[in-house]
This record gives sequence, C-alpha cells and structure tokens, in this order.
Amino acid sequence: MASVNSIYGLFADPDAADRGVNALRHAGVAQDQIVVMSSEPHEGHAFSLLDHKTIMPWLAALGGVVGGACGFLLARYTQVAYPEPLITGGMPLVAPFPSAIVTYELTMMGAVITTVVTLLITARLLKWKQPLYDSEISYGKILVGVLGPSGAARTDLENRLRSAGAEKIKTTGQL
Amino acid sequence: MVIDLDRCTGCEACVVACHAENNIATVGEDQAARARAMHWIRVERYYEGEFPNVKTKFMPVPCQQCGAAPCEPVCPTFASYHTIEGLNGQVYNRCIGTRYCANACPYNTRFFNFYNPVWDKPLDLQLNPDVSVRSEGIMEKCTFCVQRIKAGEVQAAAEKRLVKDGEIQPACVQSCPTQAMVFGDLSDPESEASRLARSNRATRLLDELGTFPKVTYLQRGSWHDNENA
Amino acid sequence: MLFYRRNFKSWIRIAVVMGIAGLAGLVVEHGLAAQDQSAATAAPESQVFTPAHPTVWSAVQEFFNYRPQPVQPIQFTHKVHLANGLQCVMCHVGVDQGPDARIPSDNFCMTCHRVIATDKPEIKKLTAYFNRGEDVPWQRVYGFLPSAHVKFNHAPHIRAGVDCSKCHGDMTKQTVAVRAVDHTMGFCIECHQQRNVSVDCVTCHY
Amino acid sequence: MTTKTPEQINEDLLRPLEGTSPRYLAALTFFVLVVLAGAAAFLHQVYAGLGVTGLNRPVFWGFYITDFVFWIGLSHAGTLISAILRLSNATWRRPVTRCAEVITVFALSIGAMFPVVHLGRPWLAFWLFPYPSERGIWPNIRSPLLWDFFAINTYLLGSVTFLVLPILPDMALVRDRTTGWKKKLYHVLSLGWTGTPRQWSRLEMAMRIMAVAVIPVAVSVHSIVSWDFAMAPVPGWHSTIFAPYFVCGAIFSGIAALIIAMALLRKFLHLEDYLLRIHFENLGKLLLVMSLLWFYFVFAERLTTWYGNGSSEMAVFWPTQSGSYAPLFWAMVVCNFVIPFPILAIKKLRTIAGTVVASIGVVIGMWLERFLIIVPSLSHKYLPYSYGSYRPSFTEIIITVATFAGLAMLYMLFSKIIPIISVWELKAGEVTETATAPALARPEQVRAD
Repeated sequence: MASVNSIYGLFADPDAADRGVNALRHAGVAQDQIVVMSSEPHEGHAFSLLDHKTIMPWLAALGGVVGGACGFLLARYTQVAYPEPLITGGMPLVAPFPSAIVTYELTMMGAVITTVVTLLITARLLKWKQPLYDSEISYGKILVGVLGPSGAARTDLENRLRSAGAEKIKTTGQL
Repeated sequence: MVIDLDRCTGCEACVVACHAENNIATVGEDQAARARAMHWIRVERYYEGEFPNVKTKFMPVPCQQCGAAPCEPVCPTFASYHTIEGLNGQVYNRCIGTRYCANACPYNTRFFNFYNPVWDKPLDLQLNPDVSVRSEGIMEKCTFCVQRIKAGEVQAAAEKRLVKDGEIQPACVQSCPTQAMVFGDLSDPESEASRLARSNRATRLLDELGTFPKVTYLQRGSWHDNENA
Repeated sequence: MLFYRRNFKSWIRIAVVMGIAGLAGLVVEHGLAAQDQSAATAAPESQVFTPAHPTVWSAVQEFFNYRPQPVQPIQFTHKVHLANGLQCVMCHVGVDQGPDARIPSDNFCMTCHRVIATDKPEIKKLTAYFNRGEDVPWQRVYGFLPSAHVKFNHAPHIRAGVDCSKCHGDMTKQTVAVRAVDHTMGFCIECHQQRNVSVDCVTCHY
Repeated sequence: MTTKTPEQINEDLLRPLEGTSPRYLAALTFFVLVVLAGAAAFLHQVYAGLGVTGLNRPVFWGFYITDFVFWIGLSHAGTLISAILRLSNATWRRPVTRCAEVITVFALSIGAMFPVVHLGRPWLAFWLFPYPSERGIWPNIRSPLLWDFFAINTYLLGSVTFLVLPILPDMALVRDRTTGWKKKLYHVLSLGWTGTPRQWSRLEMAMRIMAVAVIPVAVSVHSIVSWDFAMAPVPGWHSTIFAPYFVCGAIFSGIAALIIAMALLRKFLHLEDYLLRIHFENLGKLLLVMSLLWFYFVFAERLTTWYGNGSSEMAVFWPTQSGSYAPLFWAMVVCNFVIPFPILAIKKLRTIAGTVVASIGVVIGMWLERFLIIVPSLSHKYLPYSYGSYRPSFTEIIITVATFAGLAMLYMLFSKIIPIISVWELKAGEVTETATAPALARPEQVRAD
C-alpha cells in the first residue's frame, strides 16, 4: 500500500463526497486518477455515476447466443456421434423439441457465465492487492482521493478536500 | 411374433423355458411377495362371467418390442434403444438403473434387479453361457432371445445364405406345446409371422397408445371379426 | 463381612477389576462370535453363485479397470512352439468353430511331450499334472469382465480373416500369453467400422 | 427500521458471525448426526442393492423421486421470488432476498442429489455428463433426465451467482471488521472488493441481467421436472397441464419454505427489527394467490380426467379420490387449501404465527402432492394384471428425513459465515432522500476553467 502515492479524504456525507469529487476535478486531476470508494452504492448521488457505462448486457446476449449455438451443436453431435444411428422411440436422430430444450438451457448458461466473467473483469475484481484502501469505509465513510498526485499539488489538494467537507485527510506513500 | 390366444392353455411352459434360456434369477418367496419377481414372459389370467359360468382367458405377455417404444427415448444413456433389426435392445452394461424405462413401459414388461441374483450351487452350471448374468441395479427384459437370433445369423453367414423363416425360434416359441406362438421376420411379407399378423383375427395389446407393438395376438370374437362379418 | 466392611477405595478397585474382566469377556465373546459368523457366512458363500463382487475392494478395482496380469502354473512358451512350426489352430482347435478358442487338455500336450523335452522343469510340472490326472489350472488372460456383458464369438472373426495378432499381439514373442492389446470398446468399434461390420449394440452386448 | 443507524445495522447483522452459543452447537450436532445417519443409509443401499427400498414392480419410483421433485420445487423459494422482487423494485424485498436465495442454493443441491441416490448403479452417474469417450456413445439428449441435468446445472449456476454476487460487498465489510485468520479468509472471499462506483454499477447491472436470466430458467427447471412425468405414457402423468401445474406448486411450496425459514431466523438470530410483520404479510398474500392458483390447477386437472372418463385414467383417479390413496389426497387438500386459505385471506389471522402455520401446512401438503402424482399412477398402469402398491422402507424414510436435517445444517453453517441479511442492500434502502448535490463538473468544462 505504501508504495503508491495518494491523498484521500474520508467523508461522512455523500453530498460532501460529491463536492469533493468536483473539487478534485476543478484542481485539474485527471479522471482516471480520482478514486471513490463507499460501502453502499449511494444511488442518486452524482459520484455513483462515475464509470457508469457498460456493454455488459450486450456481452451477456452475445454469450447467450454462443452458449445456445454450443447447446444445439452438442445436442446434434451427441446424437449422430455413434457410427450406427441410435434410434429411440421412432424419433428422428436430432429430435427438434429435446434439442430446443438443451439449446435453451445452454443459452441461459452462456449468458450467466458471460455476465459473471464480465463483472469480474470490468469491475476489476479478483485483484486482492488493491493499491488504495481504507477500512474506515466499512464504518460508513466515503473515500474520495487522488492516485499518484504530484508532491507539489499536495497542500492544494488537501485544502480542496477539506473545504469540500472531508472529515479526515490521509496520505500514503512518499509525498 | 404372433401369439394365438385361442391355442394358449396357460401351461406356462414358455415362462419356464424363458427362465432357463435367459438366466433369469428366481428372487425367492420374500422378494416375490414384494412384487419383485422377474418373468420376461408372463401369462396373464383374466376371468369372464359369474360363478359358476366362469371362463378363464390366458394371455402370454412378453416384451412387445414396440416400433415406437416409450421405454427407449427416456433412457439417458442409450441403454434402451432400437436395434437396426427392429428389436428393443437393452444394453445391460450401459444401464445405470434410473428405472425410467420401466415406468414408461405401458406393458410392465421390464424387470429390475433389486438385489444381486443368487443361484444355489450347482444350479449355476445350468446357466446359459450365451446370455450374460445381470447384476444388481440393472434393468432387463425380453430380448426375443437375441442370442439365438445372433447365433442363427452367424450360422447362416458361415454357410453363405440368408436366415430361413422359422429357423430361429426363441425359447418360449420352441417350448410351446400347442404351438400358439410363431416367430418370424415381420419385414419379410412372406414369413409365417407376417402372414398371421395380417389375419383378421389379429389384435395388438394397447394398440391405442401408438406404440406399434410387434407382438400380434390372434383371437376370435375380436371387433375386427365383427367388422368383417 | 467381606462386602459391607470395605471402604470406598476398595469398592473402586473391585469395580475396575470387574470392568476389565467384563471388557475382556466381551472381546473374547466378540472374537468367538466373529469366528462363528465367518464360519456361517463362508459356508453358504461357497454354496451359491452370484455375480456380486466378493469384496468392496474388488468392486473398486474393477471400477478403475485394474486387472493384474495372471500368473500361470506353467511357463508355457508360445514363442518356442510357433518357432517350431506349429499353427495357432493346431492347439486352439475351437477358434474357427465357436465362441471359445479352447485350450487343449494336458492329454493333448502329452502326445508330444511324452518324448520331447521331458527333462525341462516346466514339462516335468506338466507331466506331474498329467500323472495326477488333473487339468492344468490355466488362468484366464483376456476375457471380458462379467460387468461388460459382452458375448464374444471367435469363429466369425476367424472366418472374416482377422489376424490373431490383431487382438492377441505377436505371439511369436510371448512366452505365456499376456494382455498385449487393450480390448476396449473403442478398439472393437474401430475394427468393425473399418470392415463395415455392424456396430449395433446388441451385436456384442446381450 | 428507520431508527437504525448504519452502524447499528452492522452490529445487529454481523453479530451471528461473532460467536456460537451452546444451543447452536447442540442443534448443529443433532442435525449433523441425522445427516450422517442418512449418509450411512445411502451407503448401505449402495452396498446391499436397491432392494432395501420399498420399490417394486410396477412402482419403480417412490420416495426418492418424490423428494427430488419436492426439493427442486422448494428451491423456487429464493432465486425466482427474489428476482421478481428485484425487477419489480419492491423495496420491502431487501431483508428477504438473501435468506430466500440461500434456500434455493441448498434445496437445489439437495434435490439434485436425489436422481443419483435413486440410481440402481449410482457409481455410473457420471455417464449423464456429456463427455467424449472412446465408446463413441454420448448421453441421450432425447431423455427428459438429460434435460433435467442441463436445467438443474444451469439453475444451480445461476442461483449460486445470484446469491454470491451481492455477498461480495458484505464480505468486504466483514473483512474490515475482523482480525487474524478470519480477516485473511474474508479478504480472499471478498475477491478484492473495494466499493468503487465502477464496482457498484457493474454489480447492479450484473444483478439486473441475472434477474432477467434466472426467471425463465427457474420456470424451465420445474417445467422439465414435470416433463419427466408428462413424457411417459402413464395414465395420470401424460398431461399437458403438468408444466404450469408444477411451476405453480413449486413457487407455492417455495414461498412457504421461505416464510418458515424467515420466522426461524427472526427468532433465533434476534432479527425482530429487520424481518417485520409486513414481510410475512406480503409473502402471505403471495402464498394466498399461489394457494388459489394451486387449487385451480388441481380442480382443472381432476375435472378433465373425470369428464374424459378414460378407463385407464379413471383407474388412477378413483383410488386417489375415494380409494386407498384418498386419506393422503384429502390431507393434501386440507394442508394446501383448507388450512392456508382462511388464515391468509383474513387479515387478522395473517400474522407471523398465522403465516407460519399456513406455511407448515403447505410444505406438508406439497410433499404429499408430489407423492400422489408419482405413486398412484405407477401402481395403476393400464394392464390390471400388473397393478401394485408401495410402502416406503426405513432406508427411504431415513434418507428423506436426513435431507431436511441437511438443509437445516447447511443453513445454520451459512448463517455463521455470511450475514443472512444483505447489509449493504439494507443500508442502501435506508437512504430515502434524493440527491440534491450539484452534478459533477464535466471534464471539458473543468478544462475551460
């Protein structure tokens, strides 16, 4: 943790956190340097809309199509794989309704798997060593901070965060 | 197969022959009382009329070897399937014992090995080496004595000829003292079985279910008869 | 006197001794009962035939397809016999006639070995069997497991011209037969397909 | 509820994770012992053969398949209800969803076990998996059991993710509030959750997609379970009404199970301030609707059978109405309709205790329903010569009982490891005010400064 330079303020009030984010923006901090963390989604607050855009539903739909295609091919292939036709009950080898059921189930499975994988990747999960974290978040605080600020801007950023309503200002790394 | 019910006397020779030919285990009194007896062919007995004018009717019921068998598609492992020759094959080693086929079978002609079968020695020496001995957890049923069919085909192939009509006989057909049963190739219109199956005395068991059974029962007084009269 | 005048400590001592004695008695009785039981179960076991596995362990072994190579009573050399110009069908006379290839009786072996190589230790073993009027207890090498429910017939394969070595390996290099080829279902099906023979399940499984 | 601060919520909901009482350990031990007894019974069955059950010809399916259908039905408690409530944005759902989803995952796992338990040769169950082998024979897609295999796996995967995804923030919460090995454990379990807006919005989106995906899957699962029966030409089974009938019954028993579970959690984890009467009342209303729907389906099914008067159908119909299975049938009607209907319809009776009584009735009634669908039909198949009957054996009963203990055991263990009420969702629900803060300055606007 200590290897990363950062300045952050802990806010109790989500409105103040909104102001804090704005203050950092006005200080000229780039979008990808601003870090916000909270123990609740705080829907309706402006900062909750950061990084809001995602193509997850389209990816899920695509995953569903791929899964469904796999399902149909599996249903088809497994019935004709044996060199001699395995007829049962006078049904066609690739029976339409059963194949449709398997196709449907694997469509859904494809969509579910794609959603989970997309979530894990785009939400940057499965990275247990996060560069910046403060366990006070779990006590209801909202963290607004800057990753890798220049040492010169330190006091300016601290002042801006404080005037936005930060309860505590903390720094990590060598600043 | 064609079974003439007017000839059947209910002697159950077919049942005994089937047990001997196909290594069917006798489960013992206790298990039989719990409805776990296995008879690939059974003689159903029905009574008609009021005492004392009672008439008994016998109906031997083997596996009907349906053309569109309900037991086949429900098997998840292809243990139950349709052979090229049109039999309902039962592949013992592939059976995992879901017993779904037995539920789907409208004729109740499928039998489950609830325990491992046991033969008192030296009765195991009379086991037919051409038929495998099924163990616990396996579904079994009438095969139309597929071992005899295969042996007949091998013999015919060795002699470089086709199988003759009536050359192959399942154990039940062979043992029937009144010759009520006839076995033959239904796909050959000239065979004796085909000829009898076209008779106007012909009926099929639970025909209305659309299973296309390959066992034909011949009897007088059927509605076919009245229609034609 | 002896009983009611004792103090607490000695009562405990008595209790401990009686407890140990009781336990010992239980152990002995249990052992006897177990012996009884094994005698009771062993006897009928030998009197019935069942496809059940004798032990759980054997069932596990079969599940994982573990089959040790059998040990033959006599180190019969296929190599030498074939090198001396014998053909497979000379001894395995049933191979083109029925399901079983057949192994000749020691009577058949002795037609030659009364005079040939009588001084070899393995032949002496054979002669001993013959003199006792016993068959040689050959161990099965191939053969499908009962749970495979396969009925194999040698004759049609020989008639179709399948070479013995296809399934049994090169016998000119083996002494006693060993499981040189793995008889899996894939192995059978591959050949059946190549030769355009039926691969219907009931061709072999019934 | 509104009086609770976020810190109090944390305290209340994380308390069960902090220690165990002797009473908890005693109950857990009891359930573990019952589960072990069930496992022993199953091993005995594998060793001795399926003959130790009461099954026979023609009743080849009995208690195990009843349990299978029952547990799969019960699994519709969670994910389906929770998904519907999520999509309809019902705010009262927040304390309910997780304990419902847990029932789904565990009941489904237990249910999925039964097709293996009932096999004649369970060690070959892996043949149901479509995997390539040198035999060239794959599973038969045409078999309804294979549809089950695919449907249950999809549903299990879906409901596990549906349960696990919203747990991640709570895992992070627990991680921050504990020390030592527990902190390490929860650090791993939280998958590195920090709570950035990006994570929150992705989670929200994923949950919305999952909710949309899981509802049709849940419907399909129980339809397919019903098709296990409806595909076979057995009188009483071969019916087009079965799929909706089973789905309805599944939701019915699922809600009942959820109400019972919630009542128990409320009592034993002291969650009186979170699981309120309104939750029981709302679920009670749902249960009432399902009870009426269930009655409608039973009536429709019975009516068409009776009116059609087919001889083979009537051979199954009469034993259930007035013959040997009649006591069970009418007990089912009492449990599923006569008891719950008045309790749930009269507002005064729709209390916590009232809904629990109704729910217990429904769970028993629905188990009976599954039994009555399977056994009478099998014992009266077409040819009267082969009619049969069925009596369960001790082995089947002990395994059935063990699965109930198994659910209790899994539930108890789960509630010790993970907060049974979603902490962050509850806190998020507390925030009612709308944002009045200024919108964020756009980056280009900032540059113009």
